[in-house]
Amino acid sequence: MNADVLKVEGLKAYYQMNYFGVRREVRAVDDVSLTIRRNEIYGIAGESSSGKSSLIKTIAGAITPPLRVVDGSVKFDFDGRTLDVYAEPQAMKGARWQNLSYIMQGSMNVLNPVRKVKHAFHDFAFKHMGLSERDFWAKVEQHLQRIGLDPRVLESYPHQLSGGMRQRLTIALATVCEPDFIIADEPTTALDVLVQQDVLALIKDVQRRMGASIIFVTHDMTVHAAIADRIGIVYAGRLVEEGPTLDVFRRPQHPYTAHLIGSLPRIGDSRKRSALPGKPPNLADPPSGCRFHPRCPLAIDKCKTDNPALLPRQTGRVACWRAGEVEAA
Amino acid sequence: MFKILRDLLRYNIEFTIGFVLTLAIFLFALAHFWAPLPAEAIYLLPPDMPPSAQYWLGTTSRGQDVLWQMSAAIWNTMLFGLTVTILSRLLAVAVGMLSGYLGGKWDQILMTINDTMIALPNIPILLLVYFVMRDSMSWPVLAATAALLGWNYDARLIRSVTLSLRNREFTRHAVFAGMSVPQILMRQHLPYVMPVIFFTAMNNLIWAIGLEVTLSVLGFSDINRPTIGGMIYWANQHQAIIAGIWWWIAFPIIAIVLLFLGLFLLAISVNEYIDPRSRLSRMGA
Amino acid sequence: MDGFPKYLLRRLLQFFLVIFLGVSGTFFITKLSPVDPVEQSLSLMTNFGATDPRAVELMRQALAELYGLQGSIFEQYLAFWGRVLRGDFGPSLSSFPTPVMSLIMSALPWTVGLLTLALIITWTLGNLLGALAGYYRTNTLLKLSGAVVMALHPVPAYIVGLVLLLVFGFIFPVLPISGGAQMNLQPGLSLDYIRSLIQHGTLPALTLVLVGIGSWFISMRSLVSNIVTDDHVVYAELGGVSSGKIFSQYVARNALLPQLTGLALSLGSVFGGAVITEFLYNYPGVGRLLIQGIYRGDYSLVLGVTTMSIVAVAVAVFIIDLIYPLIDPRVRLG
Amino acid sequence: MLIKKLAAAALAIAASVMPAAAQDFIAGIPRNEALIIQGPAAQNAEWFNLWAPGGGASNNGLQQLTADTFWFVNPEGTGDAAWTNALAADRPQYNDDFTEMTVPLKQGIYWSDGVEFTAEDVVYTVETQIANPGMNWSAPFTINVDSVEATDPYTVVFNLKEPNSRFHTLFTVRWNAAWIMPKHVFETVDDPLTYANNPPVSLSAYEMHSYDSAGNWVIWKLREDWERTSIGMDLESEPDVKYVVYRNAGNPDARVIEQMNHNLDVINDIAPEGMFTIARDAGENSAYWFPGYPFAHPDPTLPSVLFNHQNSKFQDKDVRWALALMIDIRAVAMGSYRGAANLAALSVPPTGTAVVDYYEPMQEWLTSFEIDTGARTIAPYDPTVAQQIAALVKPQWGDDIPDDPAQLAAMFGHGWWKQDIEAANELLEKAGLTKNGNQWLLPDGTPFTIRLMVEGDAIPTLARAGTILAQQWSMQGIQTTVDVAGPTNGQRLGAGDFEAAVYWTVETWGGHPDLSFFLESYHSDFIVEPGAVQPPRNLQRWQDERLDAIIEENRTVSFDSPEVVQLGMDYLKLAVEEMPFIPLMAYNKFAPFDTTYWTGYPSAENPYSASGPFWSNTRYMVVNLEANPNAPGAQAAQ
Repeated sequence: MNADVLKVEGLKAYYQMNYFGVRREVRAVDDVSLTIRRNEIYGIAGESSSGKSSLIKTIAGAITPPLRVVDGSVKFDFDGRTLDVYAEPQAMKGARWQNLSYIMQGSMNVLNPVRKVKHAFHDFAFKHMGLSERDFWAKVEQHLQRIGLDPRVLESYPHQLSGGMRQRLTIALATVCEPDFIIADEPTTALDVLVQQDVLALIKDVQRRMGASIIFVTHDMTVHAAIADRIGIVYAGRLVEEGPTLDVFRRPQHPYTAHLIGSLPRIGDSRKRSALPGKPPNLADPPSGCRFHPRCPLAIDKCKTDNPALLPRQTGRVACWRAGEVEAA
Repeated sequence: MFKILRDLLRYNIEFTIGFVLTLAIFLFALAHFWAPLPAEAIYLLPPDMPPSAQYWLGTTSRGQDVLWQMSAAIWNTMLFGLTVTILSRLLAVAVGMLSGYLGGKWDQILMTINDTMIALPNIPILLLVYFVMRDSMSWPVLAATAALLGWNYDARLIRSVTLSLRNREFTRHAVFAGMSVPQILMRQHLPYVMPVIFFTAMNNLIWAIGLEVTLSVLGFSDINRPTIGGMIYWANQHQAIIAGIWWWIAFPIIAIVLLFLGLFLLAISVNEYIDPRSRLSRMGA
Repeated sequence: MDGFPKYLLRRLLQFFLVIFLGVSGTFFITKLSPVDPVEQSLSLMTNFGATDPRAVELMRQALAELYGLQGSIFEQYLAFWGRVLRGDFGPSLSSFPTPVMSLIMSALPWTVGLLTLALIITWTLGNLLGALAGYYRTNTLLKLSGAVVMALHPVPAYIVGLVLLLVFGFIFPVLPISGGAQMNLQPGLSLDYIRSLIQHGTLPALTLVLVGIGSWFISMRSLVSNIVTDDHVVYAELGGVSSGKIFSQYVARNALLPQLTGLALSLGSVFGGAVITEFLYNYPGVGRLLIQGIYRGDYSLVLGVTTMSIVAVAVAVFIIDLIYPLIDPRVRLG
Repeated sequence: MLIKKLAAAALAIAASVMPAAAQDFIAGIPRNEALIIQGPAAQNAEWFNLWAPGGGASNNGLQQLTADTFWFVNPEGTGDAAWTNALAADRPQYNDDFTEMTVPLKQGIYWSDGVEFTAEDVVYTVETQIANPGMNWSAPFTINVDSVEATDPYTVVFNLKEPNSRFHTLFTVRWNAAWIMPKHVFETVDDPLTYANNPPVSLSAYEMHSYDSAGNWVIWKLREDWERTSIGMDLESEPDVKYVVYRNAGNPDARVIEQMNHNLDVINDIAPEGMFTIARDAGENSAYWFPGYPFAHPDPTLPSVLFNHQNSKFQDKDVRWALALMIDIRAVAMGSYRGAANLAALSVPPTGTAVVDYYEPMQEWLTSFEIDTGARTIAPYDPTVAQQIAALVKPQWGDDIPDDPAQLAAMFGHGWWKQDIEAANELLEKAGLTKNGNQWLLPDGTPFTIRLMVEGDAIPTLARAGTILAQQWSMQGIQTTVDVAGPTNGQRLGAGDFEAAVYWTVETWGGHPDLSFFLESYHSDFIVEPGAVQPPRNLQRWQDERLDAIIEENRTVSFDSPEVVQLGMDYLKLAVEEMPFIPLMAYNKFAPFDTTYWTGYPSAENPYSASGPFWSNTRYMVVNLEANPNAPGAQAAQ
């Protein structure tokens, strides 16, 4: 049995627009390769508009024009069955929810506002369970209870529930079929801190119990620290560093990672955090060489012309000409 | 502005077609100033002549050249439509922007009045006003009445745009800078509302012209003034369709449909330009 | 508890305001009329007979008394409100002494029938086509039908009706072009009568449908193309929900809600189209009654029909407003 | 898939609707037994009370087919033949000072419910209407009748309050007249003013069969006892027309379409172009008043340019004459009626008996008539106008246009005033006007402008005439605009709220030379202040002592006296001299008949009845029509 559930190879996804005669191309996902193992929680981190959300959408097969896959592949392996997201859309469709489920960014609006919650469960899950109606609902109720939700929420409309309950519901919905793989796009962003904790614990708990793999995205490094087994750092559409969470936090290899981690507040540390100058680059017209070089405190001339490859280093991988010289500030 | 026009012409086929159609019809209407005979004159030409080299679109049973008659008719009809549109735009902008900017109680009051006007069936009311005014019902009066009935959908739309502008940073700056409400509305907000005004103007123009045609065809307007509806009215008086004088009625209808099509294409393409995710298109008033 | 009662209260207030403003407005507009009902009926009566001038004078006095035109404007206004509330618009001046209300009531079923049928077809078909066109953006057939309905949409009802009348009544005389049903057919639930109703209603209804369908198509298409990018739709697609189900339950259903509000708001202008169409096809509804009233200078009839159409439209809008919460749980359950 | 299903459903609906053409046109009634006539759109279809003001839809067959009274005058007829004794057994009999009128009644006439018609019905009719002001003939009865009595079941005597030699005209039908009420029905009714009289009891040959509550049609059927009516007892055989359908056939275009589809036998009125279309496309299946051009049937009414004599602009007869001389009548005839107009130079419609009584005898006087323009004397009459119009229409109508001047006069009228701009200008100068550039100025220096009022939709030919007149005057320097008054036309004419108008204030019996029908109301006693409402007819408010003298004398002579014609001529000469209004032509109506099912319609050659189906005289046409033996389904029925 193959231990890798997801294999992303050389993935390129661009926004291609023809806006009143001007062709514009935004390289949102630029040559990303990564693999995710069984039972693993993989976190993708990065600033807003770094392309991390595009990346996870591309992996999920949830992109709509003008965002298009230009090159590369996304392949899942479910029980020895390999599914290419973009080569076999029909087979993919059948695998959704059964093997692969998705927790969306802004989960507040992912439920149809004009239908009762129970319809979502029926639409999404029923056909995969192979159960009678009665058994199906018994299973759903059981599942809800386990997640800490009163089964009566099934008879509610989304707008009658609190934000936390809705998020729990989407998690319940994403896990009811016990999928092999869960993709979560900013699953806690819209929630207040206390609820956030709660939801994180829930995700982790569910994952452990079902033995599923999770890939998730958030800009919130504390979330990564809390649940991710491994994290990948995305900058300007590219994966710049990847490694076991603990290692990355302790010893970031990329100056950008170092900056992300360095900006985290720490208890008992009253030093002023230095802000990184500049903004993430415009992906329609990215800088040459290493895309981070205009903001990088360690940049050298080579960084301006040559693009560093993502190469294995210690427990993970990193793309930096000066990897190893970085110390978490 | 000119650049936008050029871009639209170059890259948006719908806009180009609409623009060319509308411009062509406008130029055709403009031509009536050089007409060989006054538009009101009757029986100066042989009646009922089919289209020919001499009379391109034939002559009417009243001895008029359909071509020149149409030219004047489109001019008058467009003049009416534009008057309605401009007057109703003024109302819609005033009410919509005030309502959106002031908010609160004023917004509620203005929008309640607005929604009340929307719910009134406007053809019966126009007919009633005509019934009362009779021959003091000149076209400017009719235009004013139509304008009074034709602003409310668009006021709602403009209100929602203003509402969103109200909480923007630059509005607050302007307030702190001590600008008065009219100043803020005119200088700061109006430029944002302009595209919406332009878009609704096209639809309103279509509506107003349709109204003119409908009322004139029924004879509820000044029959001495050549208009598209008036041409159809006179053609009906002479039973032109039955008598086989098809050119008297077919050409005005074709012209008006082309004009509608042109304006409509302009409206949707401009709408697309200003707001691709538009919910505006239904708001035709 | 907060949302629904507030919603209801607001709608109710709106309903009464529409009626109040509409009725008052029409009353005062009509009172400015230069048409003198007594002279009007007098000229009708004396038009074709040899009438002694002295006799005309006597008749004038009798009529003024009969038509109930005495009192100040304000007294007449109060009396008028009393009448509206009782559903009594007084006798028709051109059909004296038949009450205006009974003229309206005998015409109303025709208009309501024609309009309801046309509106249902227009709304359903327009929204269905628009939703399909918004969802399946590349389908050629849908694009084509979209182009046709959108091109028809700005053309005035009179012109569409006239063309249909010529084509199906004159060039290919296959459909009746005048009246509401076949002559000498007793109204009832007989097959013949219903078929006759359909035959006579086809062209007027078709006119209204062709004119009305475009705006629903356009708005529905743009609503749908927005909704398909909404989270819950994208999510359902990611959830592997079948595209038929997504279309009907996640896209169309949600887009229909604003369209329902639009339906309520459009009733006023739809009624306007019906006036013209009924007149053109000699259809015995309220619209024809209104135009006849104008041609005959019958101001109590014109006032009655206008008032009734305002009230009827307001009631229909109110009914839709009441139905709306049943369909949109966000309003119903606050 | 969905789209295909929708298309299939649409096709299925279309298929179920298509066989419209194959069905009976009228459910349950054989087409070849029914005469289909253009009727009005009734608003209050349930109303059949002819005696109370009830909506003006009595011309849906009610007055034509169920009502009866003493006498009928055929508006197209001449001499004795134009007069018919209906319920009355004889002509009206007055005493010497015209204070008493005796009417002997025919016997053996029954109401359709089997009750006999007697003198009691007549007495009841008069007394009930006097007792109920607001009923249609209440006012004239109240003014004239002191008492009415039935001296025996078949004789009625009216005692009048003051002498009136024309009292019988109240009971003499041209369009309509005071109809006799069924006493046995109305005496059971509380309020005859609000009683709907539904279904109506008939006194004539037809009775109601069914009606549309939406007001689009009424069907009448031949009474089984049709012989027991005043019209039936004179017939030699049972009328062929078993059913009469009055249907509202829609606008003029729809009427033409329906007649060409054989769904409308009799049209009341369409535009000349519609008539030409029927003649061109359905010529072998249709009949008209004239067998060819100009087709039209002239009503005994006289469309004219009316001047408001209370407006200072029109008080000088020279101005009125100048306006008349500016008119090119040929253009007016062509524009309004496509030439198919029956022109009138005299102030009496050139129809029926007026042609032989007035127009023909007065040709010589007209030709020699002269006016003084201030600069010279001219003879404005042009007796050759008919030939000129014939020449204008000949290219289009060819052989339809005869060469015989007498025939041409019957078609286009006898003559009119020659357009003479020079004389008109001289007259205006004589009246104190001055010309500044191409604009005439009134004596007070203001521009001479005219607002010319026309009705519009209901009378389109006159609206068309109005626009041409306006153009002709405008071209000569008198700016004229046309006002469309619509339904307020009658009222504005009555109130004097107009400057000039195209309408008629002269209507005659048509079939009788007596002019009292309109002339009585021209007496200066009835002229009111500006703004007040003028009683009908003298809407131009023309006032002249010589006119009053003629009217007063006419009151003292009997209806059938030869003096009537002499007084009529005096009036006509006065009207030419004064030009109080400019008579244009008869009100021509284009009323084509479909001959597919019925033949024997009235025509200029055989004018046995009025051809306009709204006129009560139509009843004589209905009973005289013959079924066309070649009609579809006719053989099968025999």
